[in-house]
Amino acid sequence: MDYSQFGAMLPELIILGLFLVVFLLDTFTKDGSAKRFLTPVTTVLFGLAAVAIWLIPSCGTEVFGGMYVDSAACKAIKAILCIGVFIVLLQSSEWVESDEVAIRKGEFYELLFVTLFGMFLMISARHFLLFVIGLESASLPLAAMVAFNKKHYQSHEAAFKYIITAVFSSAVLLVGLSFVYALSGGSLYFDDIRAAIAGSEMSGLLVVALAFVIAGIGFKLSLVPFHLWTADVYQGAPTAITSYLSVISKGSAAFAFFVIFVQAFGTVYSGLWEWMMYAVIILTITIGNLFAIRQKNMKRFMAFSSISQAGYIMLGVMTESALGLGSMMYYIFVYVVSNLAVFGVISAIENKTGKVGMDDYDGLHKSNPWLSFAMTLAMFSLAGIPPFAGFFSKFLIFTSVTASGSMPLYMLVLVALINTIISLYYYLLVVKAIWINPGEAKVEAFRSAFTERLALWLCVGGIVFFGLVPCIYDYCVNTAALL
Amino acid sequence: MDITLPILILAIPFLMFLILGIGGVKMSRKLAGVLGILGMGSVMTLSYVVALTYFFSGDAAFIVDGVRQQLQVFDVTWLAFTDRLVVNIGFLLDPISAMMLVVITTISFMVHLYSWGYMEHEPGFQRYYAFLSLFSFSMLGLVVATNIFQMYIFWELVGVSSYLLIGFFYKLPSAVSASKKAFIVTRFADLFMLIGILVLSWYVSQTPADGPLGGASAFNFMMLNSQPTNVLASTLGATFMGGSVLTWAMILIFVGGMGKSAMMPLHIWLPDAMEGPTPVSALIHAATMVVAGVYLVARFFPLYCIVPDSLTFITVVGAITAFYAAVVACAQIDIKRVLAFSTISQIAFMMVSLGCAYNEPVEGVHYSGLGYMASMFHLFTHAMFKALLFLGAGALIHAVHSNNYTSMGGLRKYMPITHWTFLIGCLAIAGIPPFSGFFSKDEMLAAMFSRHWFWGAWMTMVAGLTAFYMFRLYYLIFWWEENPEYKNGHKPHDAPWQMSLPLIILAAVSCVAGFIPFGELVTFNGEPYHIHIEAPVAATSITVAVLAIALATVMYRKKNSMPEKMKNIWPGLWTAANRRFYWDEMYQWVTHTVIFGCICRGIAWFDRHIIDGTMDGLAAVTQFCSVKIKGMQSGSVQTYVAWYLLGAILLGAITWICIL
Amino acid sequence: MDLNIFWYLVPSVIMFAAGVYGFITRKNMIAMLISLELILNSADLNFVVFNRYLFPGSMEGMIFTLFAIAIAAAETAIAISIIINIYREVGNSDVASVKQMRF
Amino acid sequence: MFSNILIWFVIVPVLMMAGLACCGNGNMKAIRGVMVTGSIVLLAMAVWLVVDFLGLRASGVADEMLYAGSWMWYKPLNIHLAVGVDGISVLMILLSAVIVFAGTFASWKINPLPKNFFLWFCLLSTGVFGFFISIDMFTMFMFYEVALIPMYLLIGVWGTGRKEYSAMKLTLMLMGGSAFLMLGLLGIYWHSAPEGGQLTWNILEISHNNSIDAGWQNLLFCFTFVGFGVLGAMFPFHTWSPDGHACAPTAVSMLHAGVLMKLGGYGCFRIAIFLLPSAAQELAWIFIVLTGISIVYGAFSACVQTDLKYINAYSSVSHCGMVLFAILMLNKTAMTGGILQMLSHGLMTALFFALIGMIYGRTHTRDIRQMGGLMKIMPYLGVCYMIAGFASLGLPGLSGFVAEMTIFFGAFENASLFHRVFVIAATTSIVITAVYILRVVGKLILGPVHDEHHLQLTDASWWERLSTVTLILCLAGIGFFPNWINETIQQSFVPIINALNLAAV
Repeated sequence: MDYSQFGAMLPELIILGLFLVVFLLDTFTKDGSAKRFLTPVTTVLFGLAAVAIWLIPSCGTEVFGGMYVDSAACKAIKAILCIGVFIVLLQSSEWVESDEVAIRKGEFYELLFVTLFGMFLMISARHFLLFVIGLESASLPLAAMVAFNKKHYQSHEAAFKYIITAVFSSAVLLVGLSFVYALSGGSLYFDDIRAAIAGSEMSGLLVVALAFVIAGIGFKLSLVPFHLWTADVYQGAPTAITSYLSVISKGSAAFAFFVIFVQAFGTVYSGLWEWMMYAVIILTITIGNLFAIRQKNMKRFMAFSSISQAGYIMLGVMTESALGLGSMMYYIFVYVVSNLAVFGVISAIENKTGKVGMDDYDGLHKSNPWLSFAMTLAMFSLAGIPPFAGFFSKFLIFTSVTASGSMPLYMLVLVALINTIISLYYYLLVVKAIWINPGEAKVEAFRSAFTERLALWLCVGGIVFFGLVPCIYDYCVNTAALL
Repeated sequence: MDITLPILILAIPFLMFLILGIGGVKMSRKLAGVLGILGMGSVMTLSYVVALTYFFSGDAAFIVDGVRQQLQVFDVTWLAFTDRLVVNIGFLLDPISAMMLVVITTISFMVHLYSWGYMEHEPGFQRYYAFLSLFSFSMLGLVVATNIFQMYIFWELVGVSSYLLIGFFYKLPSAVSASKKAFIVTRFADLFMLIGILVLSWYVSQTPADGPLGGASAFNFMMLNSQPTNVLASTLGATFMGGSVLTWAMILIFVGGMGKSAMMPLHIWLPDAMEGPTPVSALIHAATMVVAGVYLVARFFPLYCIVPDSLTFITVVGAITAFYAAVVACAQIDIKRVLAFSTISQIAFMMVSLGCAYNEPVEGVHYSGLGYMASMFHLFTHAMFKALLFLGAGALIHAVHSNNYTSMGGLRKYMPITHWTFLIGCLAIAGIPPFSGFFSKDEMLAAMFSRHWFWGAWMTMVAGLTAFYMFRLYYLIFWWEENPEYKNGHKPHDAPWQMSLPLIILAAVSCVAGFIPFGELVTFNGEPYHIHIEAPVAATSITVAVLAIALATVMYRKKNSMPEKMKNIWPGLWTAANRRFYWDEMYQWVTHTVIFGCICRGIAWFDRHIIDGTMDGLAAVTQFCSVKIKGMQSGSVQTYVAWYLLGAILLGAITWICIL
Repeated sequence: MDLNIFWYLVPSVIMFAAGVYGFITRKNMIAMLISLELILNSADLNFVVFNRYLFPGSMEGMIFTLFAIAIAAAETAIAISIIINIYREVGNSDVASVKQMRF
Repeated sequence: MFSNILIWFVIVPVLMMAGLACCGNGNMKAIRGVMVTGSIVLLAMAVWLVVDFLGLRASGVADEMLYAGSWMWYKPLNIHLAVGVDGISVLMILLSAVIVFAGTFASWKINPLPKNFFLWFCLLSTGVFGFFISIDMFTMFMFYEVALIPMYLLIGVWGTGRKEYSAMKLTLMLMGGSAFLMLGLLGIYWHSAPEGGQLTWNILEISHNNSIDAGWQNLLFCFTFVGFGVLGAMFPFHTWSPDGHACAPTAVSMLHAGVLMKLGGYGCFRIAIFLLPSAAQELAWIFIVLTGISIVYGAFSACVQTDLKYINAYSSVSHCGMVLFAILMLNKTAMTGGILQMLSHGLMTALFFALIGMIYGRTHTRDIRQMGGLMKIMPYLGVCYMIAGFASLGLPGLSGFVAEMTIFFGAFENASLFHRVFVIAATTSIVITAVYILRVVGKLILGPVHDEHHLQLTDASWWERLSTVTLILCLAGIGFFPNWINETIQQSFVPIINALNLAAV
């Protein structure tokens, strides 16, 4: 065996290395002494790692006989996710250092890095075995993370719902994969599956297989109707975990989804899984929006918002083109910074006051104008309002969907566009609470921690800057061509 | 002709308007009054110079072989809709516009002067003079218009100045609503005029640019009037509901004139317009603006002639209006209203006369110069004596502080100047020689008789009614029974010189104006027309007038019970006439109940509840759906999984069904 | 008797259906977990059977099954630990008691 | 890029925002300083642009768009930041600058949060200017939306009455319109070049390529026209307008009715008609019916309203309906009239809203039943209100008359009975307009003083006078000397008319 091929897995190795460093530090330092530095050291190290992942070139080689591919697009999405994780780390540092959690902070980082490692595998996998391993190592530790607030009942309820649904969905996925296996000609490589399906006749088994695979991965993406765990888990989990779940986990799954459905299932029986996704996307966007308009808890609200955002991300899958993948990656990037900006504000306020209700935001601008601005920009970006990045990401993804010129896709975009109106409504509800609702501020003025402010600045910078400056989009589209 | 004077004639009043309107707030009353009067005086002088030059200089530009010429002193592009539809602002000099310059500036100057006394104590004196200047500007612009669109522009401006002046006492609700009514009614009429212009100019503009009608803008009067047959030809024989399109266009344009000239059924605004200051009534609602309709028909007369149906329409409208207004005038109490209805009736006279200025074609000529000339003549004389009467009425109102003759009576002793001038006015309007009204009315009746005996007879009857109601008014004011209040305390007296002087001047003019050789000056085709009194017509009309005056004398000279008895013979008639045959009530019903109550409220309701309701409904439906589906998120993980599995299976099953 | 592939798939389907039924109807969290195992095992069975019957030349299905079993074990472990946590909080393992967050 | 003057119309408002961000929240002086300087600079630039533009045209420069510039933005989709102006855009920029200028003074005493107010105000103007300078559909659409969204906060925070409801309704309805619009733009882009050609967002290039087949044109025309029509307050998508305007603060109403609603009309001819000419000819009748209804319907609705702002909002529906109506007549004269009407309505409505704001600021009511005889109390405002009213009802000498007449004469060029009927229906609006304008003037400005308390109120202050005088001068300027504007606009319509003629063949 040629061990040099591990060199192509540099991102994973870096994360693994980080994991080891944290693990060793955590294990061999005593409470109260060197452990104090765990958080800053980890954050800084991860920052360096993220820079490294951005900078290292992708060599385009295959590992493990082609089960793992190190392509430009994979590296790009990993790099984008790394930014997100870095922001999450910054935002969570305050919470991690709180009395209740501080004692277990090493575990938090370890679990986080393991899941990230799993997601990276999932992104690069070109064989279902590696994919499943990645998927599971990305989702199982998350259950432990969701339950991290030991003293909060809601955290446990969320974790229970999460793990039970996760196991169920992986069971469904496995059943679906077993059917795929039956049709695959004995190999679970994506390329082989495509070749085998192309050569065989249309069968009911394939339909069921596809439906189950969509359901299995749709769970991670919280597509409707596989989304019902989302709201409860987002609400119950610690905010840092919620933000991690909502952006990183979702972003990686979306990319993997694209790879699987384009590479493994291709366009053999054109329209088969596309029609399924057509329905799922419409349901996702619409139902997510319909639920979101009633929510009063900010985290739960963001859960439904992220469900409908997932629908928009999935529009990229419908294109099955490099342009679409590039737009989708860009959308993920924008979604990461916008969503994290929102969670940054939510967690800052929650850490100081413990308030997460939308009512608690009434008159926020009077006490915390900067947080209010950040929140407003983030909401506008999520709603797709120019000149913020969200507008560009939406516009570009819609443009790439309509590229084929088929009327159903136009109609899909129309539905999505009409849904943006509903989504605008509920995003504006938050803006309204902050700026318009009368009365004195319910949250007193405070100055948040440096790390939180840094994270927010990064997010706001991303929101304002990376729409007007097209470099990220160019990067995404260029790399997407090399899947 | 040098363009300086014409430009100044238009520019001075406009500048006066700006100066008085913007700077008036900071000016003293005296300064504003002097400025206004001087301004108007200079415009009058300039106009006289222009008119006299035009009529009497004998310059080749104005008269060639005894035929008076039309000329555009200047004509500059203001707005070019298309290559053919170009709006110019210019100055057209021809007999009627020259005559109108004289009429407008004279009356306007008199009113300026008169107002100095009449309005002395009113707040907003400066504003008043500004508005008067604006009106004079608009009216002058209207009469010198070189094209129908310029006329329309100034037509609208005249309308708004009238609105501003009627509503001058803006704190009185009645003045405000009268001004509103005047504006809206005339605007309604202008709408038809606009449509008429649209139709006419469209057809003309469709002709080739190098064709006979291609020489000038499709709005141009001189071009249109010089070749009516080509204009008719340009419609390519198009018809609408049986009439030729040109007929319709001309009738529509005339409807605009009906509005301004208060012809039935658009007359309802004029009596109410008497809410304005009395000098304004004299200027606008007697002498100048209300004859704009007559002027319009005269201006477009060649085109009206080519489609005689439109002239018939004008005649019929005029005849009905004349009679109606005369009857109503017999039963009014407010002296200004009597004068207002008398104005309506007299303008209708002019209309009928114009309508009758058409004969069956004889050797290609199918107009009769008499009706046209007589109409213009009457316009001129009527302006003078009606202004006189209004100003006289103003002096009376100034003296007794009431508009109603019931609080007058026996005033001849207290106000001799007013009395005598008023009497001259009444004699003139009644058509008693040698006052001016006789001559012009006689010519008009002659023209009507020459068209058809019916029109002549009908209008002679109206002339009789005119004499009757005017003398009824005269006697009730100056004779009848003296108001006892004059004895104790408040003693009416003649007005100050600023007011009396115009009365005297106008009375003098009314006495002599009939001897102006009008036929030499103002005719349809520029050729002189020799006036001769047609003895039978003159005799009839004088007889009728004298009889009517005699009847009025019997009934109203001394206080007696005869009027009361007459009224009680047929009380319904008197009430109906007094209430103007319920036209106002009818309009009130249509506008308030039908248009406001049903249409406007209906639409507003529809908008709020149906259209807006749909939009709100969309939001409500979304909300409703949101609530309805919330059971999906029941909190029980088993339900979640059930949905999950159901979703997956349905997804597969439906796809399967679809592809099978 | 020569068993045809369907004789193996039928139990797999039954296991799947039983697992789903159990999962949805059991009140106890542990019972739900057991039902889940049934579903997972049905998938594993599928893999093995398909490998054995359809592609006897390769071992991918078998290996996949091994991994799947390991993953299932890990999942169960985490699930059990969370259930214990909940038991500590609410004093029972009734699934009906964890529906505080909803709508 | 920065040597192009047009870019500076976007940069200046952004700089103003930066300047405002540096001011303290309560520092009124600094805030006003930034706003006044900025708006004067914008106005000066706009005037210079008009003069220079006319100079260039006079010297024989015949390009469709002057000051054109194009910089690659999103390369994968060939999106450029492309700018350029023709006579129409130049005039619209001037209009916007005038209204921003007047709006600044009209909101001299805005309260609370003056800084934030002006921040959003500047963002709104950025969008407006950006829209008018763009000739790239993407940039245009982006600026369009930039201009829409600040409305939510501007109305929601600084508005009055049912402001939250109205702000939300306005935002959602306009966004609904832009959803359709966006779909239309996407369709145009993907058909913007013949098979194998380089697709483009550039309006001029799309028009030259002329490669959209008839079926797609029809679909896209409906999308784009409805999209822009919503902002143009076309029946039945107009109901955001009354509520929105009624609740908005003065300067926002001014800018929104004065400029933002013009974006709709501008977009309609610049994109829907210019790029989809054959569909425009085929489907214009549908929208002629709708806009024809708008004209009369808005006017009738205005007749029975009692809230001043509602009256003006419905009157805007009527007048903006006239704009779209004119544009749909598809001939040069009528379309020119449409642009004139945009300018005229922009100035006039801005004046109206400014005055209503000033009156409301004093009397604290907008219900005409609770006011009366204001001429006696505040003669300056009363006179201004009457002038605005006269402009609205089309008095010669003010801009409304010029615009309406150009529309009527242009619209009458279409000889079909269908067109004639609708033109005549549209002309009736001049009477109905007179009715509701005079009703308000008669009740509010004239007549006896209704409320004795009002007698203590003061007349306009210097900043209010400055704001109104600017607008009145512009109204009268167009009304007196319309022909240069008319010619400038007509010239700019040549490419569109050519495209229409080409499609007709």
